[in-house]
Amino acid sequence: MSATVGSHGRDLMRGPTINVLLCLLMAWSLSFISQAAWGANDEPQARALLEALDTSSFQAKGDAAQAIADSDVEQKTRWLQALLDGRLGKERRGDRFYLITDDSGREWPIIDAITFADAGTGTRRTVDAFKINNDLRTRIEGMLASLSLSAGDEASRLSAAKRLIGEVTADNADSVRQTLADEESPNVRDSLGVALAIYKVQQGDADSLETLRGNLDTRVRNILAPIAAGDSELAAEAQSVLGGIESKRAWYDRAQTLFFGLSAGSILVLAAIGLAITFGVMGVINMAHGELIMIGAYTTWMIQQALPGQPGLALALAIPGGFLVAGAFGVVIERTVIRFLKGRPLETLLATFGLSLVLQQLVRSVFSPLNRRVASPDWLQGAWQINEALAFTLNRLAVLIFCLVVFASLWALMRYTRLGLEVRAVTQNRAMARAMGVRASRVDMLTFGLGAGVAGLAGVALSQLTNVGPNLGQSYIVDSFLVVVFGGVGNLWGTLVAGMSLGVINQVLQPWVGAVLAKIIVLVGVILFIQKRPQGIFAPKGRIS
Amino acid sequence: MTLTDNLGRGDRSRQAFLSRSTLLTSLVLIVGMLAVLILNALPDSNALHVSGATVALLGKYFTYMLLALAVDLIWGYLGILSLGHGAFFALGGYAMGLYLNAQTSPLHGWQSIMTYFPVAALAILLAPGLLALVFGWLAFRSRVTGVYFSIITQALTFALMLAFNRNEMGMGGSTGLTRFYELLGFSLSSEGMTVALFTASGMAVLLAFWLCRAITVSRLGRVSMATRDAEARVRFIGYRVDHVKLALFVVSAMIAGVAGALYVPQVGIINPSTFAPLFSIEVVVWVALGGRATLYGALLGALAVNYLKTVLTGAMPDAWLFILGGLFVVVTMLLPQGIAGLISKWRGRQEASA
Amino acid sequence: MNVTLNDRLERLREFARPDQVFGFMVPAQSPVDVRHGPILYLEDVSVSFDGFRAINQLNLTIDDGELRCIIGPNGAGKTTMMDIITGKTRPDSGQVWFGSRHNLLTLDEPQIANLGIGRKFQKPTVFEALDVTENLELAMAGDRRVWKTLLASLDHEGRSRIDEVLETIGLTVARYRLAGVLSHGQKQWLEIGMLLMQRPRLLLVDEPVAGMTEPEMHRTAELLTRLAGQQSVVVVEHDMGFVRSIARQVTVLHQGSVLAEGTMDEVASDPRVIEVYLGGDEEAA
Amino acid sequence: MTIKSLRKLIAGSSIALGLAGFGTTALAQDQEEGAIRVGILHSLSGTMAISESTLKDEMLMLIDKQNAAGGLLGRKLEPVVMDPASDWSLYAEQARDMLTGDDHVDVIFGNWTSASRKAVLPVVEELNGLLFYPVQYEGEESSENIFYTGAAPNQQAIPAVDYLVSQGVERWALLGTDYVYPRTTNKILEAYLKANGVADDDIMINYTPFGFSDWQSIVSQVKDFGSQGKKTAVVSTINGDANVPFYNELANQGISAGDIPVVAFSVGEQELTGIDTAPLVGHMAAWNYFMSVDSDANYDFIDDWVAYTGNDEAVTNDPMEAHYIGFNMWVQAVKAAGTTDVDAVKDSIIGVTVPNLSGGASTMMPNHHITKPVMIGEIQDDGQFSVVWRTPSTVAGDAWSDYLPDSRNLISDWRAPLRCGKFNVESKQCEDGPGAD
Repeated sequence: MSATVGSHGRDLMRGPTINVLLCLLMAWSLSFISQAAWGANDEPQARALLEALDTSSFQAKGDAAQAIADSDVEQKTRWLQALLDGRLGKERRGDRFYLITDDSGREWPIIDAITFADAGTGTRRTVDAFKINNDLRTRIEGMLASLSLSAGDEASRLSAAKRLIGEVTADNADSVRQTLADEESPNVRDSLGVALAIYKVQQGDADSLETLRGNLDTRVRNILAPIAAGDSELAAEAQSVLGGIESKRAWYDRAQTLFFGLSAGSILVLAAIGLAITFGVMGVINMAHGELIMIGAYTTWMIQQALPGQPGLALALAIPGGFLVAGAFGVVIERTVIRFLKGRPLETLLATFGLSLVLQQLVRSVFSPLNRRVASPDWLQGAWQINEALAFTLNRLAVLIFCLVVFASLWALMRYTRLGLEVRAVTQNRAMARAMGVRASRVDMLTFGLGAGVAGLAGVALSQLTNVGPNLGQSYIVDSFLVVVFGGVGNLWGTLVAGMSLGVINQVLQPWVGAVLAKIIVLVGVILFIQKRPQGIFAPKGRIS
Repeated sequence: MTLTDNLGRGDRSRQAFLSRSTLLTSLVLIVGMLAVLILNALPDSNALHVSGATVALLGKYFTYMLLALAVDLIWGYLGILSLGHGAFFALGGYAMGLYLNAQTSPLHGWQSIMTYFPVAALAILLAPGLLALVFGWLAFRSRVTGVYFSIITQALTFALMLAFNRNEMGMGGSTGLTRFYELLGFSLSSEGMTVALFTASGMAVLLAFWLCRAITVSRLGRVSMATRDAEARVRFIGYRVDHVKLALFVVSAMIAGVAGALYVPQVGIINPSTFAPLFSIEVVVWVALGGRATLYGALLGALAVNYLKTVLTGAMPDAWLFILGGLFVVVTMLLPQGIAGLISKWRGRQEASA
Repeated sequence: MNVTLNDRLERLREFARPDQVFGFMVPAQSPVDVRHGPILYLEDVSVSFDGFRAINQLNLTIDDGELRCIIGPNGAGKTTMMDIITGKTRPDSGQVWFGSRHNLLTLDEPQIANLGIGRKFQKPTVFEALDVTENLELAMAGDRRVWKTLLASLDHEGRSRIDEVLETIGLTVARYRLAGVLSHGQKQWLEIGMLLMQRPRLLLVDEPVAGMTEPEMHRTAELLTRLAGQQSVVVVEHDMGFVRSIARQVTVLHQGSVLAEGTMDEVASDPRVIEVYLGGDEEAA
Repeated sequence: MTIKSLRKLIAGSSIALGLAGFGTTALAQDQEEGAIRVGILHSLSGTMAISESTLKDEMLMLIDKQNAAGGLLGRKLEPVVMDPASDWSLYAEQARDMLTGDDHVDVIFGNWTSASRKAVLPVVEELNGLLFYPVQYEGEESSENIFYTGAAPNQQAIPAVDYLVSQGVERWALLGTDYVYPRTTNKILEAYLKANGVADDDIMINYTPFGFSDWQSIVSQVKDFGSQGKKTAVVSTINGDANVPFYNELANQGISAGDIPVVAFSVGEQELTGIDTAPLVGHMAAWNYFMSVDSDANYDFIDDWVAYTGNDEAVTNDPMEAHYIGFNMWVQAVKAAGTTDVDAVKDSIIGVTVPNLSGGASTMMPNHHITKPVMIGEIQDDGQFSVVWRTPSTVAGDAWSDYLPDSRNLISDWRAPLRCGKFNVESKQCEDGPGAD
């Protein structure tokens, strides 16, 4: 996961990194030995260590933290962790030190930092939490990592080895060689090998360039670029390696762009596909479609509120939940409004526009106009790192898959179920379908409910990507209509192809012309396309009489 | 078509230019305008005095009514639902805005031609007109109809909104054009100017109403209604539907442009939010609420919705959207012909009982 | 659009022509050239929708002044054929000529209509929001350009023509009624009336008597036979009795091509026709 | 009020036309005789409601408090709330409405976007009203009738960049929403950075539309931009709704504050309530106030706010502080002038000093901007900022940037005898107003 790659800081890089690596290795090999055999109930020492933190200079604070890490007081891990989380503080009008055990809300339960004895509650007014900044945070993370018993596992060694790339110097080259010889994990060996090869290339060894061929690490590229700029034999060789790297990267970049495009497209498809049903199949111009998406997103939020601390479960429940709640809203809208506007599609536009205003304001009144925070479960955070140049962010990957699943289910529903058959029958010839015993009004209700439910699903997905607020739906309504019309009204495949292709086109254009112009070009492109094919990509064909 | 043509035609008054509804609407407009002007001229102390701010507000309503008229001409009579008419309104507004800016600070590049009022006046008509011509020519030629047309008009205005938001357009980016001081050499902030703009807007509504009326009662108007109801059939009797549509679309866009041009000096700003699809949809809602294909219905709808908006946003800032949104729903369901439908029903009942 | 120079010149000449006074039912002056053969000529026309061949190698010739009936079971391609002639559908291959000068495949609906081809639809399509007179007025031959249409007004001659047609179609009393409130039969008549106002050289009439009473059918038959001679008429009809009452030449369409052609009696005794109508197709009249 | 006169008009024309007037059921706003009327012009619906509705509530709280303390000049304060519905023409209309008639308001607190301020500006100038504008903005404006209590670029953007430079940043990605504030701010920053020796190649500028949510390729571009071996930072003028997806994408693409820190000018506590901040810890914002600021005035204010909203989780933010300062300045100025008369207040308010919430004091400057401290806060996992740096003293807002060629020589001074918002010190000309712009 990429999150682990970058989270270690630059300060460590500047230092003699190999020592850290060796430390880590040592700690790992000695992990069976208890780290601190010595009890530290030495209160004055502990107090002195903490007092050193009470300074406004981040540099001094960092040194104090280092002193804690280097000391052998028992509480040091907990202190450093709390310092990292901003939960270590000093009494504002006194000299006790506290650990804040829970900093949500305005009254915090606190314990004494040295004795860990319960100290009641504190507030911002009484406890002055020690502040850290970015650099300090990185340093403390490093300290904690080296203190941690698990620091010697493969992942840590790998990240330490990766950090060595470009940092190998004459001073540490030998020890790196030694480490490489001792290392067992092939991944770590590769990284160490690359680090060494770079060093050798810098020393003028053309043979080592082979090791770097095809390496996608940006640091390799950055280091090779100046070497390749000369006109020696080495430079020519480096040039070819660099060219290989660049072309390989270019391919991965294209794959990345394609993924971006499909992911952007999947959002369009999700937002539009409910509309493809209500609008495409029933002919209802539902301006409140966006608000149904919003309802799906708010359902996710409410379920998460009901299940604190379990965002994954909540999200899983929100899928049926969002579908049902939005679907129920849809059924109610159909029964109370749309039913009475049968055959007057443009008036459904008017009524549903009114509804959308009401629903938006309802959300503002009930939940407040502010955005709501919907948490992502851990398994939707971060990215699936294929290699240095290609990574799929998990939430977007999940939305893409979700979109395809929703599409496939809808398609199957329309194709293979009784309801689907009835829907198609009613769409094609209402009177005939009724004559055949299809309860057309029930079918209408279910179809609209289905479209609304799918909009709700889109809301669930969007809650993982963007704001959950009263304006959520509004921002998708224009795009949704565009996708449905571009694809061809009444054609699910059209919606899929249209959404995906608009997404990809947009993402391809974006780096060239910027997001604003890309959007304008796409809009104008669709306008022109509709001139060529007035019925969209998948125009209904046949004898029109 | 003369008045005598219609004698003895019973209820055919709706086809005559000088029908009852035309006369009544014109009368209400003229009398209303005169009343406002007279009441405004009363001394401040008088209980019936109408303040300059109210005159300005009514002037703004007039421009909205003009816009609604433009939409009704093509939606009501031709069946073309434009969800992007705000674009033409905004273009007219920007043309006027450039001219107003030129009054106080020199414009650069091509924009400097907007310094002259005749050029600006021409631009107010031509900018929306040309856009409508090109867009309409493309769309109608390839027979883009119904919702397809509606959606691409929406895309058009959305694209324009994004474009005008860009500073590179030289149109002031997202804040648009503002800081207007003078129009034709007169200060914009004077009460006299407020009254003049109000009068000009009122006259524009009246003239546009007559123009639309003349078009709709002509044979062209009947062709357009025929097109609305059975487009293919009109083609089979030999009319070039695309030309008919294009002509009315361009006229409608120009009316919208004039509306925008009158709107800008009264509001004091024009910015890309006028291009927002939501605004254009709202305009359609005014027309629907007032009653489609009646012209006076569009005027009524625009006035009613905007008056309500003014009152409610002040009187109940937290709940006005419920009322307005609810109203849209209720009116659609209970009054499919809008307010105009209610009026004609009421009149029908009166005549029946007479 | 492929408009030849000739067409343009022709149109120019058309504009320059002074107004002429026409008698009732005299076809409007049409530029169609029938000196060298038929008025309508279809050769090897094929069209398919989503793989289904609606029209298959169709050949059809209509002579000037002829009254031709076209019959055929459902799905035989009758309506599609009309769509092709009037420019609504473009065939995949083949040729369609109006007279010897106008290639209909290069023209669109209004152009074809203005050349003098009128069409009555299977489902009566009239302008429901307009009254009967206005429907007829719109159909009346005249300059169809936008500006002219805007300024057009009904002159004395036009009004008397409308009165005549109203008389013919029996809608004089309903002249100011909205077309939308007419009965089905009345709409049929109104549509025929609109055709008459158009004064086309070639009338394409799709199921004219559907929904009509027996006496009305007789009147229609009479009207159509009267029209023939001055104008060419193509009638598509299911009602065999009606076809028998008017037909001189009958063409049988089947699966998109001509199955048989001849007088009603010849056709009715053709074994292939009997096979098509009796063999399996329940819609046989 | 126009609504009233409109009703009057309809009554009048009803008589004139003999028509039954149409619905005039508008609720009359009960008005107390002699009350000082305070207009609140913040959107409660539409896209801006998310930011502005809180400010309306805050103003109501401040007015309540003032009334509880005996009002002003012995008179009660009465709020006049309207909803411009995020529609810029409605802002102008309602400002006009507020400022006209016998029952006109004495002062308006309102607006958020620059576009809405620009819409109201000609109205308040024409009708000689007072507007307190609480949001950080792009500068390049000074109106006789507007008091800018938010930050000008020199009170936010430039100190933030200075701080990043001190942290070793050498490469800059300036990301913004495509509108005037980011455009101007970035123009100023670009000039500033170049003046400080940053190469063209080390500056990347990118604009996105309002409400943009598809950040994938831009974040990946930034990642690429930041992987060239130099310490890179993002300076974000991304507006409102686009922020959540932006930060989500940053976190998911594995860019932490340690790699490429983001310093934002439009992200405050309120925006963070909608985001899971755990992955964002260490990203920064530059403001003149943070909720976590350690001062008694701040703690009191937060207590009041929590009590007023009844929400234990309610947050405060920089524009709220700006309104707090602006309101108190206006109260002071009215007291000093002894009247709410606009011209008197305009004169008396310059130089007024009131405590701000960060433990110091802010002064209204002659250019209608105020002095404020500038702080850099780092996002914490509880949705708060921890202040990691602040200017040693307050910074006075600069209406015209020194880093833009067109405005380098301009100053604003609304005191007599200059009374000019756009005075060119080189040509000694006042370039403001009609005919001179």
